[in-house]
Amino acid sequence: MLKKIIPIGILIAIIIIGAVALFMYKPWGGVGVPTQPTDTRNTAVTATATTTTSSGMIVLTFTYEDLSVKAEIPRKEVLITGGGSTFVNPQMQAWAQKFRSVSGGYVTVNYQSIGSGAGEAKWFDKALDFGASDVPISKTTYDRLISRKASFIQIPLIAGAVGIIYNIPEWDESKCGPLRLSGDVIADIYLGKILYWDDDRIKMQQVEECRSLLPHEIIRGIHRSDGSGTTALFTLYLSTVSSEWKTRVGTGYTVEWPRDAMGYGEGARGNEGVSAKVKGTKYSIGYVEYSYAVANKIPMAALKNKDGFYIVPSAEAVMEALKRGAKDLPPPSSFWGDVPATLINREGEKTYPIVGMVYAFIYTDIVSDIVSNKDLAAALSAFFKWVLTEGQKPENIVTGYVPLPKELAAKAIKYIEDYLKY
Amino acid sequence: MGASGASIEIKDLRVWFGAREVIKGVSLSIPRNVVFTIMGPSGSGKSTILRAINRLLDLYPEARVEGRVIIDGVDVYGDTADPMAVRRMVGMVFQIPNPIPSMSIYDNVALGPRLNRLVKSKKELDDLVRWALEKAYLWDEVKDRLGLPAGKLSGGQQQRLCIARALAMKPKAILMDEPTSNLDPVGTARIESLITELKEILTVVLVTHNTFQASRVSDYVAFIYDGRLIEVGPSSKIFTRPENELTEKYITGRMVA
Amino acid sequence: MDTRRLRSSLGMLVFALLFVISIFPVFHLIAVVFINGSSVIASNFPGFFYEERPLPGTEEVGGVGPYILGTLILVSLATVIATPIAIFAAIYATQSLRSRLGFATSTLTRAMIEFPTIIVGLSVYGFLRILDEVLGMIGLQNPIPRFSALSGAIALAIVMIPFIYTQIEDGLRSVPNDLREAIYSLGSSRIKASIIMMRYIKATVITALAIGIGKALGETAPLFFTAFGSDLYPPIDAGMLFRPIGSLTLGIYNMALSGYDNWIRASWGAALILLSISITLFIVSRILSHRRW
Amino acid sequence: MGALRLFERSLFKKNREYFFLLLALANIAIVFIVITINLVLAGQGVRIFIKEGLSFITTSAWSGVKESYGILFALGGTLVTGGIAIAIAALLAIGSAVTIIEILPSWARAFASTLTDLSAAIPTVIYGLWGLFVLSPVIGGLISTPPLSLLTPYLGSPGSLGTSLLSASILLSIMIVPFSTAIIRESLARIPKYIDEALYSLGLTKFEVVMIKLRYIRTSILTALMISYGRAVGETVAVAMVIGNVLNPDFWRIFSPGYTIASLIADQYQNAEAYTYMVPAIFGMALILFLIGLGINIYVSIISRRG
Repeated sequence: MLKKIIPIGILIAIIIIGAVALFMYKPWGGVGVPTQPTDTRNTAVTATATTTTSSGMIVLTFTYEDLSVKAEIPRKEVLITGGGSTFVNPQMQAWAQKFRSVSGGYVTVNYQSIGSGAGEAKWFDKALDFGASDVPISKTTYDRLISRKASFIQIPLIAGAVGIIYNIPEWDESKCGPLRLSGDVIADIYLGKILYWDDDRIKMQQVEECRSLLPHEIIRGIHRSDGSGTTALFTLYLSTVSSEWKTRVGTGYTVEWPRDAMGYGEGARGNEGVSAKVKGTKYSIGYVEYSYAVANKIPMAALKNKDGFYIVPSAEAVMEALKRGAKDLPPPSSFWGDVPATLINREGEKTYPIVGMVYAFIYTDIVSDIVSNKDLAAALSAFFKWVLTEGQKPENIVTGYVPLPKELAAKAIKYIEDYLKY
Repeated sequence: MGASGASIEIKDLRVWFGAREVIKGVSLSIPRNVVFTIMGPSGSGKSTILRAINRLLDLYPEARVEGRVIIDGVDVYGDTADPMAVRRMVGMVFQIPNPIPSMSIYDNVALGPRLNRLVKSKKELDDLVRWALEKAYLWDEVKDRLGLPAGKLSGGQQQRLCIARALAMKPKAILMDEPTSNLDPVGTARIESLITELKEILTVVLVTHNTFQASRVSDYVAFIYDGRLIEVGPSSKIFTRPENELTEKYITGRMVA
Repeated sequence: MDTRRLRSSLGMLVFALLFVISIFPVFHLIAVVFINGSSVIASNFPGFFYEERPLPGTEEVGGVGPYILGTLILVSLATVIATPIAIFAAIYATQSLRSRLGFATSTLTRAMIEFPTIIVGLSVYGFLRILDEVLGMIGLQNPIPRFSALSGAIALAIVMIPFIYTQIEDGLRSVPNDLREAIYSLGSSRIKASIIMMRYIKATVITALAIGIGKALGETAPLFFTAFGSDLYPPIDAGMLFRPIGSLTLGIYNMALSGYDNWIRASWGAALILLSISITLFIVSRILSHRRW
Repeated sequence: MGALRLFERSLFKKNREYFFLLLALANIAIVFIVITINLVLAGQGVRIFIKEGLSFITTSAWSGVKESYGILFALGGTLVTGGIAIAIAALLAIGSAVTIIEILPSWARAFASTLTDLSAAIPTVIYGLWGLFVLSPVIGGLISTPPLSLLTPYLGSPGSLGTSLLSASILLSIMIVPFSTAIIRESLARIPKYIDEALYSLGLTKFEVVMIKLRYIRTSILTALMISYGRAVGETVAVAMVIGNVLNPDFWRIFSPGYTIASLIADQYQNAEAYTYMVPAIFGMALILFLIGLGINIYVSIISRRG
C-alpha cells in the first residue's frame, strides 16, 4: 500500500511546491524585477538638468515654450503598460522610444493599440497602467468609477483631425483646388439623400468654372467598418451639423450607415482600408485621420466651417479649433463627455471643423496597484510631463499630429502634479 | 447462349518489376473452351502472367512487359491495341472477393454492361444480370435482395458475385487468380463445380497453387517455377506422368520452396 | 468507343486542372511574400532580426527583434503547456474503454477547433479577471497577470490542444487491433501499452506537434487581450514571463494596418520571417516523421 | 465518504493502474477549459438573448448607438460564404486528391502532397494579406465584366468592388482545400488495390474507375469537407480582410460586401466595451458559432458511423 502512495505523494508535493512558488512570486503590476542598469545607460540621459535626490531619483527638467516642469525618474527599470486608441499609436510609439533614452533607459513604455473602447475598459479593469482614448471617459464607466469611489485623472495628450478624401477622375485639382464640401452635404451623402456627384448642392459650392466637371455618377460612400475613434469623431461632426443625422444615426464607434442599405456604401478596415478603397473606387468619398492622410500625401477636401470659410486641414487650422474649443479643461475627475463637442465646427477664418484630442486616463488613488508602487507612479508622472512639454515639440511630433496649445498642456500638467502623488 | 471462348497465345513473355525480372520468357498456347490451369508455388509469377494477359499490369507503374499475348488474333500489346477493349473481352476474378461493398448486388453485376453500353434497355439489363447471376449459381440466393449492399454477402457468395460480374460482360475468356484461396471448403466446392460448367461458354484460365484443385478442374496444366515454364500439357498427363522432376516434386508435395 | 475514351481523357484533364488551380494560390502567395519580404530584410541585414521597430514615417525599416523573441517565448511556453495535456488526454480517451470522460474530451476537442480564436483570448482574459477577484477576496494575488507572456501562452495552448489531441487520438485509434491485442496479451499495464503505442505512432506525434506549433505560430487574435504585445524589448529577466510580450503576428497586424510606409515594409519582412519559420517547421517535421505522402 | 472509497477503489483496482488514472487529469483540464469558455460565452451571451430575444438572430441591425443588435446578416453571410466555399473546395480538393493519387507518377506524388499539406501550414494572416491585395482585385475585375456582370442586378449592387461575399467564399475555399485534400487523398489511397483491379478488369476507362472510387468514399469526402469548413468558419482575420464588412441584409447578393459572424467579431471587439450590450452580442455570436461547430461535429460523427 505504501509503495503505491509514494509516487502520488511526490507528484502532489511537486504540484503544491510549484503552486506556492508561483503565489510567492508576484512581479506583475507592470513592474519588472529590479535590476541594476549598466552605467553606460545612465549617460544616455539627455534632458537639460540632472540631479539626484536623496531617495535615489533622477531629477529632470522639461520645457515647452515658457513652461518648465521638474520630473523624477526612478533609478530602476520600470515598465509602464498602456493601451487604447489606435489613432495615437504611431505618436505614442515615437514618444515611448524617445522617452526611454530620456529616462536613461530606465523607463520603458509599452503601448498597444487595442482600440479606444478596449483601452478604457481594460484601464478600468486595472489591467493597464494608463488607458488612451479618442473620447473622454464614457458615462457608463464614469458612473462605475464614481460608485467605486475611485480617484483618477484624464488629460489630453495630442490633437488630430478627420479629413475627407474623394476620388473623382474628372476633377482637376491643379485648376480647381480641393473639392469644397459643407457638413450638411456630407451628412446627406452618407444619409443617402444626395445620390450623384452633380447634385446642385455639391455643384453650387465649387468655383464656377469647375462646376461642370462634376459627373453624373453615383457617389460611393466609404466608411470605417471596424469600431474606431475616427468614426466617433466624424459622426459627432455629422450630428453637430445635421439634426437628421443626429436622430437617425447618432454618434459612435460604429453606426449603421443608411447609404450601405441602399447599396451605395461600403466599409473598410482601418485608415488604409478606407484610403485604398477610395483610391480604387471611382466616384467615391471617404474619411480618414488627418495624420494618416498627411503621412501618405492624400489630398483632402476643403470643409466649410461655421463662419462659411472653406478650410483644408492643416496643423494651423486644427490649432485654431483647439484654441477656441478647449480653453479651459473641466476638473479632472468630473464628467468630460461634453469636451469633444467644444472642438467641433468652431468659428474663425482659418478653423478646420472636424478636430479632436486623445485623452489619457490614470488612476491616482493609493489603493490602486499603480500608486501603491512608488516607482511606477513616478515614472508615469514623468512620462506624461515629458509628453506634455518636450513631447509637443516639432522634433518629437510624428508628421500629421497636432501639438496642444501651451495653455492646455500647462493645465494638464497641473492636474498631474496635483493629483498623481507618490 | 452458345458463345464460344477465345484462344490465347502467349509468346516469350518477359516481365520486369523495376530491375527484377519476374517472368523469364514464358510461352503458352491456350485453346478455346477449356480450363487451363497455371500452377506453381507462391511467388513463382503465376499471377503476373495472368495480369499480363489482360494488361492489368498497366496499373503497376514499375512493371515492364516484353513479348506478345494474342487473344483470338488480337495482339494485346500491339500498337493499335486498346487495353480497355481487351479487358472487356477477358473477365477476371481475384484472390480476395472484391465486389464494391457499398454498391448493391444488382449494381455490382450491372456496372460493366451499363458503362460499356452492352445493353439498350433496363429490361435487357435486368435479363443480363439475371443470366449472369444464374450462371454463377447465385440467383436463387439473392433474387429477393438485389438491392442489398454486396458487402453483406458471405465470402463465397461474394466470390460468385464477382464471377457474375465478370460474366455479365459476356467475355470470351475468364482469368481466375486463386479464386478459392480465401474461401471455406463449401464455398470452394461450389466455385470449382462452377468453373467446370463455365468452360462451356468461354475459356477459363485458372491460377492456383493447390495441386488438388488443379487436378480436379483442369483440362490443361502449366507448371511455373521461378518465372519459367517448367512443363505444360493435358492435365491427365501432367498429374500421372510428369516429365520434369520439379513438377513431380511439386505435385507430390515434396517441394521445399 | 472513342467518345468514351475522349471523355475519360477530358475528365482526367479536368482533375489535373483543378489540382493546378488549387495549388496556384499557394505558389503565388509564397512568391509575393518572398519578393516583398526579402528586399526589406536585405536593406537592413542582419539588423532586421534583432533591432526594434523604427519611428513611424522615417525611411528606416528597423527590425523586428522583440517580435521574434516574443514569438519564440510564447510558442515554446504554449507547447510546453499544451503537449502533455493533449497527449495524456488522448491516451486516456483511447485506452479507457467506454469512459464517459474520454468520450467527452473526444467530442469537446473537436468542437474546440470551431472556437473563433479571438474568443479564446477574451475568455482567458475574463477568466483571469475573475481569478483576480476571487483570490483577492481571500487575500492572495493571482500569479498570472492578465497581460503577460504566461496568459498569452495559455491562450495559445488552448488553441493548440485540439489540433494536437485530435491528431494523436486518430493515430492511437489507427493502431492495428492485432498489435493492440498483442501488447495487452503480454500483460502490460495500460500505461505501458500506451507508451509502446506512442512509440509505434511517433510519426503521427511529430506531425501533431508540428501542426499544433504551426497553428500557434500563425495566431494573432488570441493574443490581443493576453500577451498584449510589446514593440520594444522588455527588460529581459525571469520576470518577463509575467509581463506583456510581443509576437510576430501582432507586429505584422499592427504594422500592416498602420499606414506608415516604413512600418508596412517592415511587416512584409516580418511576414517572410513568419512564413519561413512555418515552412521550415513543416519540412523538418516531414523529414522527422518519414512520411511518404 | 462512499464516493471517496469508490475513488480509492478505482485508483488501486489494478496494479500500477493509478498512474494511468492520473492521465485523466488532462481530460479533466480539457473539459474544464471548454466549460469555462462556454460559461464565459453563455454568461455574457445570455444577456443579449434576454434583451433581444429571438430577434437577435432573425433581424439585421448592428448599432452600438441605438443598442440594437440583430445578426441575421452575419449569420446569413456565414452560411452563404460557407456553402459556396464548400462547393468550390469540393471540386478543387477532389481534383487535387485524384490528380495526386491517380495521375501523378509516384515521385511527384510525394512532392505534390507535401505541397498541399504545406498550404495548410501557412498562417492565415498571410492568406488574408494575399486575399486583400491579389485576390479581391481579380474578383472585382471578373464580376464587373461580362458574362458575370450580367448577374449583377440579381447578385450585387452596381459597381461592386472585389471585396465581397464571393471573394471571402473563394478565399475560404482556398484555405479549406488543403485540409480536405489531405483527408480525401488518404481515403482514396486507402481503397485496396483489388478494387482497382476489379474495376479495370471490367474494361472501364480510368475516368469511370475514378468516379466509382469517388462514389465509394463519398462519406469520407463529405466528412472531409465538413471538418475543413468547421476549421474555416471561425476564421476571423483573413475573412475580415476581404469580405467588405458591410451590414448587408441581402446576404444572398454575393457580389456585394457583407459580413460573417467571425469577421463581425473581428471588426467590433475593439470598441465593444464602450457599449452596454455589444460585448454580450459578441459573446452571443461566438456561442452561436460554437453551436454551429458542435452541430457539424455531431453530424459528421453520425454520417461517419453510418458509413
